[in-house]
Amino acid sequence: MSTTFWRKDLPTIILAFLGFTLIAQAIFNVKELNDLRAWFGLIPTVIAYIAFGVGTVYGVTAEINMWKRNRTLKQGIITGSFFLMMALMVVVAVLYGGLESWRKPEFRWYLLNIYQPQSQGMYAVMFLYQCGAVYRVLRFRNWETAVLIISGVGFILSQIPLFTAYIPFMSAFGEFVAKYPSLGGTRPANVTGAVGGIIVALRALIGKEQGTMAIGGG
Amino acid sequence: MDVVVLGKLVAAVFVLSMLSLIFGENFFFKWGTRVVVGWAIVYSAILGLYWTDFYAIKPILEKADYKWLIVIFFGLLMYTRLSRRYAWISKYPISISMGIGFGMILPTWARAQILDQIRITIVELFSPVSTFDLIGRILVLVGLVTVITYFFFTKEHKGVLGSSAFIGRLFIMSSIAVIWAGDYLWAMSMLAGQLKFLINDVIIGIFLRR
Amino acid sequence: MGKEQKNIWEKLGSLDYRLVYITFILLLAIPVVYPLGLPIEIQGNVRDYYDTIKNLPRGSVVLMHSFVDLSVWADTGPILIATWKMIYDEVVRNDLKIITYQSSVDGNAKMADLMKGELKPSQTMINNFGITWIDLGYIPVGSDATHAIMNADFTAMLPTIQHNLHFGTEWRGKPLLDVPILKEVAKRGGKPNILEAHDIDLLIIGYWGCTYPDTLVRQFWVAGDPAYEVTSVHMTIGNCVPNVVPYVGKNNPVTGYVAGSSQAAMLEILAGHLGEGAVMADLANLAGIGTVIFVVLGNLSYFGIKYFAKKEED
Amino acid sequence: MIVLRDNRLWDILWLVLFFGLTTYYMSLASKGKGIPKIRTIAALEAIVEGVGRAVEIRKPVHFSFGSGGAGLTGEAVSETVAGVGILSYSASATAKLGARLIMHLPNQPESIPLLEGTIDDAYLKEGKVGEFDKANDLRFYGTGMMVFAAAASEAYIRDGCALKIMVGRQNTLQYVHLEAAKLQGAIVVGGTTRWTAMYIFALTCDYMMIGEEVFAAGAKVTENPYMLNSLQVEEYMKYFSLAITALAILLRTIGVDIVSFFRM
Repeated sequence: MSTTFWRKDLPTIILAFLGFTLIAQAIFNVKELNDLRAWFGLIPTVIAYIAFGVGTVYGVTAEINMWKRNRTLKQGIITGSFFLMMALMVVVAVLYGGLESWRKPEFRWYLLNIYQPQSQGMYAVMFLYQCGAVYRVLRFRNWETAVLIISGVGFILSQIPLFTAYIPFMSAFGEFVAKYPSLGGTRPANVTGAVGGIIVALRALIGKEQGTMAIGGG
Repeated sequence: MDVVVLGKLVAAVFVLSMLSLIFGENFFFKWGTRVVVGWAIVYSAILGLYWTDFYAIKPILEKADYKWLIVIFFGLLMYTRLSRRYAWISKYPISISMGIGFGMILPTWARAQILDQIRITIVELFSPVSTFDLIGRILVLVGLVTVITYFFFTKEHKGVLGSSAFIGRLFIMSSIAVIWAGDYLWAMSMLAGQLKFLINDVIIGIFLRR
Repeated sequence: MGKEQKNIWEKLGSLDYRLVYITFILLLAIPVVYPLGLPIEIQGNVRDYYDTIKNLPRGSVVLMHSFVDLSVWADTGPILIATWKMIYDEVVRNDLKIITYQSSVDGNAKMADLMKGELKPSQTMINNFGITWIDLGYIPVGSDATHAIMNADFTAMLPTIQHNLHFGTEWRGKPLLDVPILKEVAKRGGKPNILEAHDIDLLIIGYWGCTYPDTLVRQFWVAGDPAYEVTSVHMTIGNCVPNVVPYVGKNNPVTGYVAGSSQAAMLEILAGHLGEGAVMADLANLAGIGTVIFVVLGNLSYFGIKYFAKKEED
Repeated sequence: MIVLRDNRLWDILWLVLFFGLTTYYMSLASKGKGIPKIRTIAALEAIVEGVGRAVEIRKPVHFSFGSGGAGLTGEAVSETVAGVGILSYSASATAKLGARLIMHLPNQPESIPLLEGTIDDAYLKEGKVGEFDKANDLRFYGTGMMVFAAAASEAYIRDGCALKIMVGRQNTLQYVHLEAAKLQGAIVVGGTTRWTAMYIFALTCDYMMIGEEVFAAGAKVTENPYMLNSLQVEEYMKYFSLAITALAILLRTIGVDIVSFFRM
């Protein structure tokens, strides 16, 4: 067998085989196929969970290299805190329940007081950045931006008590925009999105999709 | 100082660290980010191990369900990526995932995302509750048709197709605008929630009453 | 940069972004300290959400996803709490059967906290835990594949109950069909003695990933043999509205939805339990004014440069 | 015993029709026939320009799939695959012109081999094996969408950013780091078919790919006759959808039950 067979053809065959099996299951009601589907459904999830370590390796090496490139006090504090945090988490995990540790209150303390505030802080930044964009982007340059401003700002105001209480048509306008013109854009976007996706899937099952071909390495 | 108060102070530090991004480059933001990245990497590792154990290892040990050994084997092949020489082997688990991914979605895709959209548009078109509603529903149909014409790639947008695609773009903009507006309101609640936390819980709750 | 002199219109259009940011922080902070308390108008979709739950036939089975994602709790928490309070009333009034689950790790933990505090059930409900209602705990569902498995047979996705609540009667770790309510529900429609989507009358589900409505409709409405056609009402965030709306209607997959904390305030008013939603709706008022001001400023600058700046040059 | 499921007529029709058409067009492609002209997609030209600019101002090119944009299940697979096409195109450009590429890996470890392999292949094709510095420039940030957004923003501040490309199935939270790249003075290029997240590109991008354009772009960059020919089938599918719409309106007008028509 040639290297191309092992590196390109066989994986493509496996891909197509699994795909067609599941298509058959969706069309025909066969007990064996139904059982197989229940198992198949979990396989990508489990593979994804097992593969966590690949990410861990890249995450850690990138941090070490940041320190190697930039050996300053500030970077030292950052890299030090990074590994201190990891070490703390590992200690907590080992002390409190091992694999079950993420359910434990000790672990949840980190979730509630570090991860959650960090995320929410970023959402707050996102809002402020959007305010900047409101000021920069929303100008009546042409028909398209005009529609963007009228629908967008109109909908925002229709959700705020101050405006709905004192401008009589505000609430109705917001409902109108979401219900008709916006829907007129969302539905076909769903349709065409599916069209594009289906074609990729068909190409992949036939074995002509270039995007699934990457192998890399030696 | 008890654990709850300490937690609130730590939380405040991280909120402020992230908010400091709006003032541009600063050490406080870089530090906060990398600390949380460290946390997130360990967290994903623990969850990865836990669910591997839950779905694959436990069935083998407790129910002698040996088919999971195959899955674990293919999952482990992912790690060949770390070696330059054997990196190509990692294509196998990827192909399995993609094959299952395509197979699961393909049979029902057209029905749920294409036919159902068309069906609901037409059913609604013929069952308006008022004249105003009817006009709105005709508008949706116009949007459906014109936006699809915007996505024709093999023809230049000129003449009738040009005008239709232009109208389609207006519908696209309206749709994007409403999504953005919803997100804007949502992000606004998030900032409001943080300000509430910082003012009520931290400044008033901890610093002023102690 | 320093060489060219900016005219007033250009200056108006190129304010430092930090000024914009600080203005908005102030506008949102003021109502935190001094609440405004403006009246709230109830919108159609929230009324439909309320009516769907209110008008269920007596004894209906509701699958309730206790949607918690701590990172968006400020916006979605009020909806979940308002819905649960409404559900408590309906269990008493209309004898509903509630099966709840969480699809996130933080949700699992948060529900336990809520059930001890803000959402503490009545003593009757605590006694009936496992008989008229049950918390299945954390189920890692969300994708098409996982929903497909769960909807065909809950036990395939979740062999044993995983909840975190402690009400005396301990169901955690027991097989699903050992629990009286689940055993009873499994006997209903579709295949007997298999707990599946056919057994469910209404799905109350939350999410903030906006492609989820597509997944739900595919898996709870289109899929199944015969099709499940489980009606659902959704707890979501504002920007998912355009994704839900295509499916909304009287005989459609989705009969109502509540989006964001400002709409949670409306549900609170309908259900008669005022709470956090009303407070959050109040906070948005001044920021709304700020939004209008900055859009106007940007456009003044744009049209000023277009029509007046050129004349000055001449 | 093999039993056909109920209500599967449309699904079967759709699959058979378009499998047939795709296979037909593939066979045409192998003879070099029927290859359609694709209208210009500005974003693709902007990528090459942006890489050129990155070399001039000596700042890196950042590529990302967002925090969770490279899934291998559900509808995400197709978009991941299309995004991989654009990644391959961008990596070829950076390899050819000698710009530094920083890849922000999504929080889905299962797709890392695919993305890394694509970059490897692109550099191999340009004869620049080993010039992509994996130890430095493959970044992984663990779970959490906002962790990703913060960490990517931090990378633009730390390393600078001349061009930011983002494809894949995004969530709207990735807005933060697109805007952060914009504030760093980068050219921002991107697009998604996840319609909810489309606005983040509309607000920040200099060049964006709207919805289905991502799929077309992913096929166009390969310049592979098979990929291009399948775009023709894509057009037919859209014509078909329009035809069904017209037919359904007609049927409903003469009083046919549309609901059961679509349930077949």
